Amino acid sequence: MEKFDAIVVGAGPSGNAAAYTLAKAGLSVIQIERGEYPGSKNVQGAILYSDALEKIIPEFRDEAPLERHIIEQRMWVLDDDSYIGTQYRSDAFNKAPYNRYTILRAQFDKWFSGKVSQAGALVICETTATDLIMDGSRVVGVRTDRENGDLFADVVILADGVNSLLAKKAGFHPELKPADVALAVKEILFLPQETVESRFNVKEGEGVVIEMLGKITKGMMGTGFLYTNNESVTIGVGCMLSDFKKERISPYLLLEQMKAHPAIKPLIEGGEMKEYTAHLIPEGGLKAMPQICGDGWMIVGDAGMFVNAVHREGSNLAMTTGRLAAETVIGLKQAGKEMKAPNLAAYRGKLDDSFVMKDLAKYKDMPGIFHANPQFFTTYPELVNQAAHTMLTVDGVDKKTKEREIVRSFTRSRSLFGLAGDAFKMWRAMR
Amino acid sequence: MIHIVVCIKQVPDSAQIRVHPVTNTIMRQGVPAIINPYDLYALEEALRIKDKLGGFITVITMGPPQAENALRKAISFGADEAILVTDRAFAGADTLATSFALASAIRQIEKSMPVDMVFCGKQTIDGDTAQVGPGIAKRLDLELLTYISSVVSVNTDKREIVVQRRSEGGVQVLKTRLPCLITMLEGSNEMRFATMPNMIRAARATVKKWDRVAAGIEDPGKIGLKGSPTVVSKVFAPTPKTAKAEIVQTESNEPQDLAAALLMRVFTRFPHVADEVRKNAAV
Amino acid sequence: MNVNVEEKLFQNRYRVDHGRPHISIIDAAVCATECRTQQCTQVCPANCYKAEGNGNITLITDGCLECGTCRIICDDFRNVNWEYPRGGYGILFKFG
Amino acid sequence: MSVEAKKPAGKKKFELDPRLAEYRGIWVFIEHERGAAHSVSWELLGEGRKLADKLGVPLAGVVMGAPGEATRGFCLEAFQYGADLCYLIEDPLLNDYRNQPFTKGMTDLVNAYKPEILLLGATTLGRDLAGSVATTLQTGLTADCTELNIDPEIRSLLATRPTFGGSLLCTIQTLNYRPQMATVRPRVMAMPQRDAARSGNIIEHPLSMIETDIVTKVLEYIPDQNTSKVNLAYADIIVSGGKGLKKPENFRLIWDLAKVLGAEVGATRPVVQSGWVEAERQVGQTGKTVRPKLYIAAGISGAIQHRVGMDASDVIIAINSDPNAPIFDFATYGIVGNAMTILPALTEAFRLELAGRRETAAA
Repeated sequence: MEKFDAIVVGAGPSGNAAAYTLAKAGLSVIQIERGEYPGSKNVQGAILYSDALEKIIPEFRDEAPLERHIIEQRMWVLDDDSYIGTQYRSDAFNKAPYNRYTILRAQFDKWFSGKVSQAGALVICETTATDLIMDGSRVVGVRTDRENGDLFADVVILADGVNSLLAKKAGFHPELKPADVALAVKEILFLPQETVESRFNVKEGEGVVIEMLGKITKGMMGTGFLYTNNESVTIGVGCMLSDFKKERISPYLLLEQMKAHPAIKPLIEGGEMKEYTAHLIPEGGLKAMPQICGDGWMIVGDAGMFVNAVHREGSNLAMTTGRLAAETVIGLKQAGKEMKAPNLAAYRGKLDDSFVMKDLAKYKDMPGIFHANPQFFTTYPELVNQAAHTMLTVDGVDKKTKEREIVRSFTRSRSLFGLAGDAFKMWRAMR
Repeated sequence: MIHIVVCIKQVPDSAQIRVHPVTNTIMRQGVPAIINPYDLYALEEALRIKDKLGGFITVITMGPPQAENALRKAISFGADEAILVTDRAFAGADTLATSFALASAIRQIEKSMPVDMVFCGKQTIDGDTAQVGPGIAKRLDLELLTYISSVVSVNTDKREIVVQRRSEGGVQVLKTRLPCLITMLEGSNEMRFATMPNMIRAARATVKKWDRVAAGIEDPGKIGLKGSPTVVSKVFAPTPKTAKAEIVQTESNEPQDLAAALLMRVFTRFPHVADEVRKNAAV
Repeated sequence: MNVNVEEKLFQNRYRVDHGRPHISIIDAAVCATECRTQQCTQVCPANCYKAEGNGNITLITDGCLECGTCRIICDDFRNVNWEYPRGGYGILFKFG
Repeated sequence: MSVEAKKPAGKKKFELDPRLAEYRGIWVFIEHERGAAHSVSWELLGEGRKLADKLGVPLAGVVMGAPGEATRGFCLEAFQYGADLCYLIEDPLLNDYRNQPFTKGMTDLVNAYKPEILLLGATTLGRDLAGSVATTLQTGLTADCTELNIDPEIRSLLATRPTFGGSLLCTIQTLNYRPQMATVRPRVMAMPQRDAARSGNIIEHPLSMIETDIVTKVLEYIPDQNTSKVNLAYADIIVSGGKGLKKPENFRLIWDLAKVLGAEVGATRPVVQSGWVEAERQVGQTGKTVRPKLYIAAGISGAIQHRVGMDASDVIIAINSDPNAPIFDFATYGIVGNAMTILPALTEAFRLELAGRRETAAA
């Protein structure tokens, strides 16, 4: 069997970014994808962040399948049948080159993979990588589920997604814990293009994104989302797997109840459901991050827990880690250096210099804080909604009394000391 | 050395086509293209003959440029060469025009290597007409063997073949001479799981592209819409069956009475079912 | 509110690898006798794990969405053998 | 015969090419095997009668077979099912079905007597023959039609058939080619009343072919009854069981009923998965698709994944203890009750009915 400069396992954003960058630099690359074609096994909300892709394929806007560029972001805090929220819409977002897009991953990944093949990489689909091939402690190749399917290369880039089976089997990191990941379920609902545009008050190509938290997660730590695509909307909800395990709530029931919420139901009315998907999202942040490289191997994307959950950013970290890993390999190749751990560690340096490690470091305590403080997902949403309701109901009660009532509702449920503690924790976690 | 040509077609995965229940419009979003499932049984049978007797397999399809993916997949299973017959003039072809085009292409293939057998799928899941196979056989004067459930034996010296053919009440065992055209019955074999060397060979293979002229077709009147006697005048969604079940009840609601009442209603309202039950039970 | 997850899964596109389920319960007795919570029967987004009422759990992987939830939440007994399906089999997302 | 005529552009008034006007009359191919005619031929005569009356032309049966009483008997039966006349080719070469002689016989008849419409059953035999005849005559053929009609204005056949796996229907016309050919699946058209008084004349025609002309030989015929293979796809009666039967032992009740009815046994995915029956018996999206005359479903909820495999059955009887089980939304008849008690009662009822009938027949 011939030997390659690099094997990339997986054709999601991180795998494609790595394979494309390597192939562009003239290295011999083979990429293994278990789906029928790249994208048929990949799930995401899905928002594309242009800056990460611009650094890989600057002219992507001319040919990539993009749904809508986002001009409005809504943040909702939901009670049982109400919500209070903020909204940011800017005409600046309506000026090309657009910053964020909604995409459909099955079509987008297939397009990206086409670029990877054009760049000269060998893309082999419908093939599942089952094990890493080791020579002592060094990774020398990948075993696949095909007859004489052992592949060998100087370096193996693991882009096989959140479950990261290969790294686990090789003992590079332990099994994920329920508190490290969130389980999200979502549906895509098809509506005529004009209906999407009239319901969200946008013109052709313009998109709206709604992020939600509160009662829709029934006390579990999690969020919901609603994204507008060209002629469909995607609606989903995700919570920490540890909470799902404890509460034993069925995710599809959670989704169905969310779709029935009075604020959401009219936005998706008459939509034709064409796909129901589920996916795990790395939420552990910096503290759950495994070893990211070793002799003959590197980890990129979700497999390395490279997700900034607080800002719901995943695909940009994936593409950036894929690119940086590839650039590290190219540097070593040109310098004639071995793909050994000490040399590959340069990858960590590149990550530290980039927004990837900076953001992950900034929010490293956030998962812990939210875990310990479910009130951010139950009590506060309720208090904030009721406060708004009290203030906005004109019933002859004087405003001073109303204010006192609102303050008492907060102190009664969280006590003065609790409120101060919560504020301090949020401040420290955001610092 | 036996030379087998296998005709395949790239079709939309029709199981994914949905009709919008309210607007009754055809929803095509997210319907991927696949190799016509019936053709995989034909390709697998050809590959098994090649495994046993040694041979060369040319796989051919008529379709748009993206049909190249279907041919690459056929190579990954073990086909040796792939030819994509693609030309705007073929658009709108019905089965008669399609069999004309494929037959001429196969005649071109014969110029470089004589063809012993042609394999086709029983039908396509988008057309379901099962006429392209017979059409090619007639034009190339090949023995036509349709609904074949198994190829029993192939004798290249005597140029004879024995097959089993599915008929309504049983199976015919037929013997005939090469060259012949075979359409395979679904479920007669199971497509192999390609080896890695073949997957890599397929990814690197070049697929020959023939336009109308290269496929040996001079008269454009014979292909595409012009060469097609049949014309589709309307496409529409079937009216959904909404009648709910007639619940059988008797005053006693005892099992024996319910069973008797049910049997009476079925036998009176559906005499052909009653005949079938009596005919079957008498055996 | 009860939800018919089968109607949802029917909209998805699958290529079932007949006779080769990619996930299996390692020791059925552990589910029946030791595991009290049986959270897999509630949390699996495709409802592949069904409680038979007598403590036993049956697993049908045809509708599996390959998310990995069952492997991770069965952390008390580690009783799930979880692999990806053969290449090209299992769930095939049309939109993703 | 095909005539080069310019394609009718859009809604422009279409006139049939005069040279094709001499093609008159509707033909139905009478298919038979092992001495028995296939019922689809009679269904097509019923449908053909309606079309012939709309066009005001004769309806003819086409019979090809080995010389003898049986072959002629098919002509007489054809008259009783509505044919005005029969074209008959009797020749020893036509004893077993082989494509070459049957195609030659049919094309010779068409070129000699020029029908405007030729209908065949969409059986393995009918589709094999229709494909090669249509190619030989260079005319249009629409397969697996579910509805046939006539556009009176231009006298053309409107053939409607499923497309894209049945989720859609399309209507197809063969404008400037004759004959207009179509195949129809068994049990789609209604079976006409048989009128023993009807008769008609037979027009004989030679095959003019010798055995050495024919390359393919029939070595042997293996009827289905002799093979032990599970044959759900071709079964006329199926009794299926689901998890509602609770225990594998209760599946015996399904086998008991099936034996009395001479039916095949089917099952749902969960039952096959639990190992109560073998995988070949699974009916549904990931199993077999069946179109029996009678489908009895006991303890089956009727999930969509099962429904798509069996809802084309003529008559569906559903037995389920849950009154709002989805299967009651599309079954023909339903009994809300415990399958474990209803099934034995049904088995007994059918046994009495069949035993009773056999006595009167015997008496």
